[in-house]
Amino acid sequence: MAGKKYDTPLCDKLEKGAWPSFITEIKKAAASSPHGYANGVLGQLEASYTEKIGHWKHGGIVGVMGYGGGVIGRYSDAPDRFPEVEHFHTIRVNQPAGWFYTSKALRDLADLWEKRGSGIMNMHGSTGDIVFLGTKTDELEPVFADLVDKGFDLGGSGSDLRTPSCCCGQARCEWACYDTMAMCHALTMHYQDELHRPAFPYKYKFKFAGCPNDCVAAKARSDMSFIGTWRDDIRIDQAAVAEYAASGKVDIQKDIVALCPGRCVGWDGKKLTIDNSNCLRCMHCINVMPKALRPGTDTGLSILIGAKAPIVQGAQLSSMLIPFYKPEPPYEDVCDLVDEIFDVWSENGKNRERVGEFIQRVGMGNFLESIGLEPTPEMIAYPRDNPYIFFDQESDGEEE
Amino acid sequence: MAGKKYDTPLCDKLEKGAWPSFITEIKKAAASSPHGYANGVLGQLEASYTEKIGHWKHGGIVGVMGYGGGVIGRYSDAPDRFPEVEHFHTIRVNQPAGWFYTSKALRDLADLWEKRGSGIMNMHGSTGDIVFLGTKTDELEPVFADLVDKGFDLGGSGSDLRTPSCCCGQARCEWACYDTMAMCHALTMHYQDELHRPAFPYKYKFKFAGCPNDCVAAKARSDMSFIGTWRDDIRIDQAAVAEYAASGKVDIQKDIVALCPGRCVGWDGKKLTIDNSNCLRCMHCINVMPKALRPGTDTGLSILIGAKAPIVQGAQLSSMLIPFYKPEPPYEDVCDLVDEIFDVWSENGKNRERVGEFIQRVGMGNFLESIGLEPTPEMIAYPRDNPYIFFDQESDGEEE
Amino acid sequence: MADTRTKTDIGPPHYEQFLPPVIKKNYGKWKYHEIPRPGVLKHVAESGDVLWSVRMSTARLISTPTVRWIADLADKYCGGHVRWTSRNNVEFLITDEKNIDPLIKDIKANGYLVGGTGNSISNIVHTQGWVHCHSPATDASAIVKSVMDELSEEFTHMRLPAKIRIALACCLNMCGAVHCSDIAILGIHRRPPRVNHNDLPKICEIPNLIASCPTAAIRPATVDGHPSVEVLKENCMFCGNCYTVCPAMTLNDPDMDGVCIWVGGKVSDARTRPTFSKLAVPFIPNNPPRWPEVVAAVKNIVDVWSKDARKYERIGQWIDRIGWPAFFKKTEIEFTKYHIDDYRYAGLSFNRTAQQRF
Amino acid sequence: MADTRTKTDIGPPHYEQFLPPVIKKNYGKWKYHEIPRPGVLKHVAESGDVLWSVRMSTARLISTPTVRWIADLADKYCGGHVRWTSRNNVEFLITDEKNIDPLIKDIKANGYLVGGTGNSISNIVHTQGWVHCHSPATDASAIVKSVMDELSEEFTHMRLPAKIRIALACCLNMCGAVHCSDIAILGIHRRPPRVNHNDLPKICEIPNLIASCPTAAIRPATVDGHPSVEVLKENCMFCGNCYTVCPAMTLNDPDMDGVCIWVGGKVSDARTRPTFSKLAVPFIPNNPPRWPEVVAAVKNIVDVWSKDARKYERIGQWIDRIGWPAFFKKTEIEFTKYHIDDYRYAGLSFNRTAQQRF
Ligand code: SRM
Ligand code: SRM
Ligand code: SRM
Ligand code: SRM
Ligand code: SF4
Ligand code: SF4
Ligand code: SF4
Ligand code: SF4
Ligand code: SF4
Ligand code: SF4
Ligand code: SF4
Ligand code: SF4
Repeated sequence: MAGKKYDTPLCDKLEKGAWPSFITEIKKAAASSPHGYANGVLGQLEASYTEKIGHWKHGGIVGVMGYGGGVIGRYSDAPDRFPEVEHFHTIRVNQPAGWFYTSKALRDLADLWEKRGSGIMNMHGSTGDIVFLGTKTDELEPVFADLVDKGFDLGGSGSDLRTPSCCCGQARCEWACYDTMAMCHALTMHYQDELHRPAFPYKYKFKFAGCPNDCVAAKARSDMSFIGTWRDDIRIDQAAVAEYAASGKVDIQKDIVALCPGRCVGWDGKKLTIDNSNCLRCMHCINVMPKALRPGTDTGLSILIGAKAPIVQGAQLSSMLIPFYKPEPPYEDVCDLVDEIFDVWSENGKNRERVGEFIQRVGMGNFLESIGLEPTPEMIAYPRDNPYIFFDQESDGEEE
Repeated sequence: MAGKKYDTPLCDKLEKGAWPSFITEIKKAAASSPHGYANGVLGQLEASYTEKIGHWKHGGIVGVMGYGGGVIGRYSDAPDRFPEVEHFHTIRVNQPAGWFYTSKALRDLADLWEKRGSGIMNMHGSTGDIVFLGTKTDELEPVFADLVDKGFDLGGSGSDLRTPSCCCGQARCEWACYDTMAMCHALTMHYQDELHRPAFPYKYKFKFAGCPNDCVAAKARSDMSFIGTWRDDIRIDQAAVAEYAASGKVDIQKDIVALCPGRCVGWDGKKLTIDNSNCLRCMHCINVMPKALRPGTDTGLSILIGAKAPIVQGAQLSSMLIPFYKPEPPYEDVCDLVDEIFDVWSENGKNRERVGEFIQRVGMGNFLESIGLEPTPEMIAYPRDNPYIFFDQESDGEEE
Repeated sequence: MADTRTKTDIGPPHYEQFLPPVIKKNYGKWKYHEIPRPGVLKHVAESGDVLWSVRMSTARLISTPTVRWIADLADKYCGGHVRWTSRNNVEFLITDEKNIDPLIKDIKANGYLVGGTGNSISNIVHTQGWVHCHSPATDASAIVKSVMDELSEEFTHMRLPAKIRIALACCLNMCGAVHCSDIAILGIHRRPPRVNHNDLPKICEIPNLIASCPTAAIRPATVDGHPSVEVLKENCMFCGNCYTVCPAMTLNDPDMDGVCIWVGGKVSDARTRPTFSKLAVPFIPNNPPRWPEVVAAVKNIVDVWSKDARKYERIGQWIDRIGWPAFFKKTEIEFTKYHIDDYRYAGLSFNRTAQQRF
Repeated sequence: MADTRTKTDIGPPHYEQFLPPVIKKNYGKWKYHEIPRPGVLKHVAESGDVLWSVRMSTARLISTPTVRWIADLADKYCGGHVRWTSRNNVEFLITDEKNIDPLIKDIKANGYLVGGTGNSISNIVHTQGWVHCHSPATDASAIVKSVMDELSEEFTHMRLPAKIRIALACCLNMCGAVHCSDIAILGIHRRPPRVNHNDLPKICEIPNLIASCPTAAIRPATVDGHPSVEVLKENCMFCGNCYTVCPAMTLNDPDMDGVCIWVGGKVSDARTRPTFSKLAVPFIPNNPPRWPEVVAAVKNIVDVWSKDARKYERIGQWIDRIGWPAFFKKTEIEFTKYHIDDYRYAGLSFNRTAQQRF
């Protein structure tokens, strides 16, 4: 354990209670670390709790050679009081798809980060990266070298493609309608340059969920959301349905029929029927009776576009772009579509304008034209309710 | 019959068919009129059908002494071709509440309009007025004199209070939760000055419907919509319910239980139950079984605000302002509220800004403050979903 | 300041003097109603009194002779009492049931229809068009006549799943409830205003004019020495607001003007909340005097809906259930980029879910 | 242009090397799952093979010693295989059922919890706060710790009507899915940026800065000779976008900063479409280190919901059923003008219907 130890009565209050304590973690890091970062951060946190304000300065541009992203520069605004964290840069390390690890890989990461940084990390960042919290500028290249050595690379930051992430999909879930991990990994590899060298108007995120349950919150957090779905009929095992009904655990009428948004489930006390033409692929009935119901076998994915947080024009959820696509490695047609979008958006997007805001500004109709997609009713919740139609002015009376 | 007769082959095509023909009406007027207006209008209409374009010029300001509204000036853009309609002004006559007439009143109106105008009228205009279509400027004062003589007055036009209208309410409908005709007439009389002398930023409309069925489309078309409702329980006549069920005309499960938006109707094949605390006062169940169900007896009205057509910012439906009010002639407290709104809006509204657009521009919270109403959750469909809160800046940390 | 003539601001006549005795007696005391047959309402009062209302179609545009004829019928069958409805139908108010049949006979003999009650198609709320207004992109009365000729059977019967309320407005000002109708027919311009540079300086205030444009498509310009304006065509959405404030900006154009069709709106709160109409057919050229393409388009929507909808499902609720993709498929209406909103609230109309039917 | 070192852009390690044999064998061939007890998932493959996943809470912020300890447990019970979830829990992947109990014993002995499955409250997705970021209006980890201490019983049980997904973000940038969570805790500033006129000219581009403000509250100004900017306080909505592009505009303030609480959002398409969170509590001052008022406010919402909601009704759907007035009544949260939207789409949040409960 190294570096001056600060008196932290307020922090210490956060070690009590049933939930794992991040303060305890920081102290563990301090105890095992050859450096003083962890103690410094504790001291500064104590100051923040006392003064009700953060003590980090606006990050400057730091990074590793040849990369434009992956590092978030961070400096204390009170280096005199907390010299250990004068520098406290974050390194984003691209996680393996699905967040699976071996004990060896974990030890590699722990060893190198203990050696070269604070020993504090996030498993994981909200985007999905392994986040190394806190080191100094001149450690950045060495950390990078060690990482590459262990087979890891940096994730995204700034106006680039951000680190893609996915649900565990077919690795552990019976509902995965496509191989989320394979597709996430393939696109991550295909777009390494876009991921490491920011050249977009703003950030761009991919997220892959194997079914509409969306266990990576793709629809809320990714500029491009790949959501598994199926076209054919839900598979029903009537015997298993009967078991659920008998078990008393499920009240099929109340819990399923009444809650089905497609109003397409029937139950006569013996047989469960589904009008699949009205099924909305919402997953609910399957979620309630996993042993009895399964998605169909003609599976694939929908591509939705534009989700983002509120900055600047307001938050958005992703909206339907491609209702159904059968993914085939190496996913060339998806990459072609993505490239089209990157081109149009990079060319015409304003600084700090996410693709979702770009589409709203230029109009979805124009956006579709520019990327060469036909408009379809699946893309909208409802047609326009205002009469302000920007008719093409070349057009003559012969439109209909 | 007077004035030159035009050859109207296209118009004549509109005399065929099962539906009453407006062309036939115009010809009837032409035949019985001492003037040439009707023939002129037929001739000009024929020209419009031939040339696919209207032939009326933008109206100028014409009217009767002391009034700023009630007349829409109209001139032909082809007076040389259609001299009979060089002038073709419209006079809006305030209809009696509920559009009830005696044969005598109808004959009075017909006689005076045949004498002084085209003999063509609308029963009624979209706002509700009796509309006299077409006379010349120097007939305006005489028409007005004759009207007053017969006990009629002009309606609204321009930036004034428009002619209020109402459903037939308690005169003929068992569901009227308040006396729409009495309140419509009382407010029309109370606001004669606002109705006849435009002094607002833009038009303002009152409409009165006796229940949420809204048979005057108030929620879509009136800046202030008075919609009848009730607070207590729906009255049920179980015997009559049984009759409907027996008759086979109504499938209570399908037609009512399944369609109730409050999901609060129960039916066990014998007894109909309603959880009135979840009833949304939507009227549906009552509409389906008028003999069995009736609104409660603790009746009154809701006041909604802001409906309008699309010009300029887009159409709006009225939104809840006063969830429940027990109307008592002479409706002083309603008039106080209306006066508050007129003041704030006239003071701060932009030219051609309806009150609904005004509220959206200044923010409902600020609008409520300015008219002295407390905000309540009934006024919104859902609370804000964006974090852009304009906190009062006087405020200190002690808000909650 | 009211003017000085002794009699002004007298307001409308008091309705009471026009009410038949049965209504005066049972005012506010009606118990229930039935619709024994199309166009005939039977209202029963708590007192047991009965009022029969016979509903007759009109063209709304009506001549003084016809008004007198209605007065005559009122005298003959209704003790001189009659009313109009909020959709421009006439209601004859009868207390003696025996008068119903002869009245209906007289009505039909004169070429008018009885109906519009219950789950039917009632009269079309409409506007002035080429009969009286200055800004129409189409006519009103002629289209209404042509459409109702085609749909008259649905006025005289009550065989539809639910009510259909049709409205027509001849320009984007939408006089009426076009924005909230089951089916709406709307006149629409498609050419930016032509500027009359001679009149403009004389009759319009240029700053007001510029301010009137919601898309800022109008900017000041000097045309051969005179102050005037120019229009940025690509910013123009043909709303006509500039014309309303300045007559020197005309949008009317024989070839570019026409009609669009909207569906799924409503006003009542029954079952579902009031809803706006949504765009179904972006454009149909004007084809006077009978607009056959418009008539066919409306008929098609009515037919598809009436076959497919469940009882009490108005057009909007029917579409809610089957989804917009199915609506366009079943009606065979082409979906275009014009259907996708690109105005103020556009983003909210995007389909932000993975839920879909296959 | 990639740089010249031989090894760059290698990307993440391929996931396959990290998968346990049972997953490699049954990849894409899972048949169904059960949740035999809180925190334990049983996935059964078509082959009949079974995979047990034991879910363990973490603070997300984790130290190298703890990472090693997890690696040790993985070696001891899981053949060295482990994963993290999208909500920062650890999942130990077990093939031998006998290992479950001893593993759970070890986990508890070390002060960690097992749970977060099914209808429970799982880990809180959160952000950096005072631990690492420059723009927080509040801390992240300390609030998460305090709230989860209070709710830990709901992590270790599955007795709620439905899932509750809680997220926290420490400023309006909303790193995470705060905008679509059942309950969201959001750090918020309430004072317009203070302008540091000395640094500003040196470190910021004034045109970019002015352009960054969505409400045009920033305009150029000259302060004792130097070019700088001034803020129109009344136009400022405290979004912080100016600060992101220019460090000389600080919003942080010990007295004015705090948190607001949001409810009713979701991401899944199960039953209802994805939905945004809506404002429940506009402001609670920062009260470190344990924010008791925030903990109480969250607990209150969880309690009222869990008593009142029907099975499978997430918070948003529960409110859909009972209505917002009932939500505010039952939770006793005060309704203020701040709850009424006044941003871009404000008008659409007004209650445009006469439908209401009494
Ligand atoms: C580290 C992380 C939070 C965490 O603790 O997990 C993070 C941290 C920051 N985010 Fe974020 N964001 C992180 C995930 C997100 C997410 C969630 C996601 O990616 O799934 C979002 C919402 C989704 C989205 O992209 O919209 C998110 C939306 C933002 C925004 C608003 C973007 C917008 O369009 O609204 C900003 C502001 C900006 O970009 O300038 C932002 C900006 C930032 C900055 C860089 C601060 C800034 O203003 O420049 C933060 C650096 C903090 C630090 O010192 O490390 N961060 N940020 C997450 C990245 C870790 C990782 O790589 O795994
Ligand atoms: C006569 C009438 C149509 C009809 O045939 O029935 C009518 C006719 C005109 N309306 Fe209207 N409006 C008529 C009811 C309506 C309604 C319906 C209602 O009042 O219930 C509306 C929609 C509801 C509303 O008020 O929003 C309506 C919304 C407009 C608008 C758009 C207002 C808006 O805020 O969006 C305009 C444009 C304007 O005000 O400049 C307008 C403007 C006009 C003008 C004055 C044309 C103009 O630009 O100045 C039209 C004069 C036509 C003429 O030559 O007579 N008229 N107008 C209706 C009045 C008759 C009566 O008094 O009974
Ligand atoms: C006479 C009239 C009121 C008036 O004072 O003039 C009227 C009268 C009645 N309406 Fe209406 N409504 C009248 C216009 C309306 C309007 C306004 C409009 O059409 O512009 C609406 C709103 C339409 C909308 O939602 O877009 C309207 C929505 C209703 C409803 C709700 C229907 C629904 O399911 O949404 C009912 C209930 C029903 O019909 O079961 C109703 C029911 C009734 C009842 C049964 C009320 C009663 O017990 O007397 C009356 C006979 C209805 C019938 O025709 O079968 N009335 N009714 C209007 C006749 C117009 C016409 O000539 O066709
Ligand atoms: C492990 C994980 C995916 C991963 O790759 O990491 C996962 C795994 C499963 N999810 Fe999930 N979900 C996971 C995050 C999510 C998320 C994302 C989030 O929370 O940010 C969502 C969207 C939440 C939302 O809608 O806001 C999510 C929405 C669901 C749903 C839909 C629930 C609903 O009714 O709305 C189901 C279905 C269910 O639980 O019945 C589901 C079901 C499942 C199943 C049962 C799928 C399966 O058959 O294996 C898995 C076990 C669920 C359980 O915990 O009971 N999973 N799941 C994530 C665990 C997070 C955690 O540690 O708690
Ligand atoms: S998103 Fe679907 S496929 Fe992926 S883990 Fe969740 S439930 Fe399984
Ligand atoms: S998946 Fe959803 S929509 Fe389809 S049947 Fe099941 S519950 Fe209904
Ligand atoms: S609005 Fe209600 S009260 Fe008035 S006529 Fe229609 S149904 Fe009757
Ligand atoms: S009025 Fe409407 S909400 Fe109330 S019980 Fe009847 S159907 Fe249900
Ligand atoms: S809709 Fe337009 S054209 Fe028709 S009457 Fe109204 S203002 Fe005139
Ligand atoms: S029509 Fe509308 S958009 Fe076009 S110039 Fe005139 S006001 Fe502007
Ligand atoms: S939410 Fe704001 S303060 Fe928190 S990490 Fe993200 S950017 Fe930083
Ligand atoms: S905080 Fe937002 S609103 Fe306020 S000045 Fe900065 S950018 Fe503008």
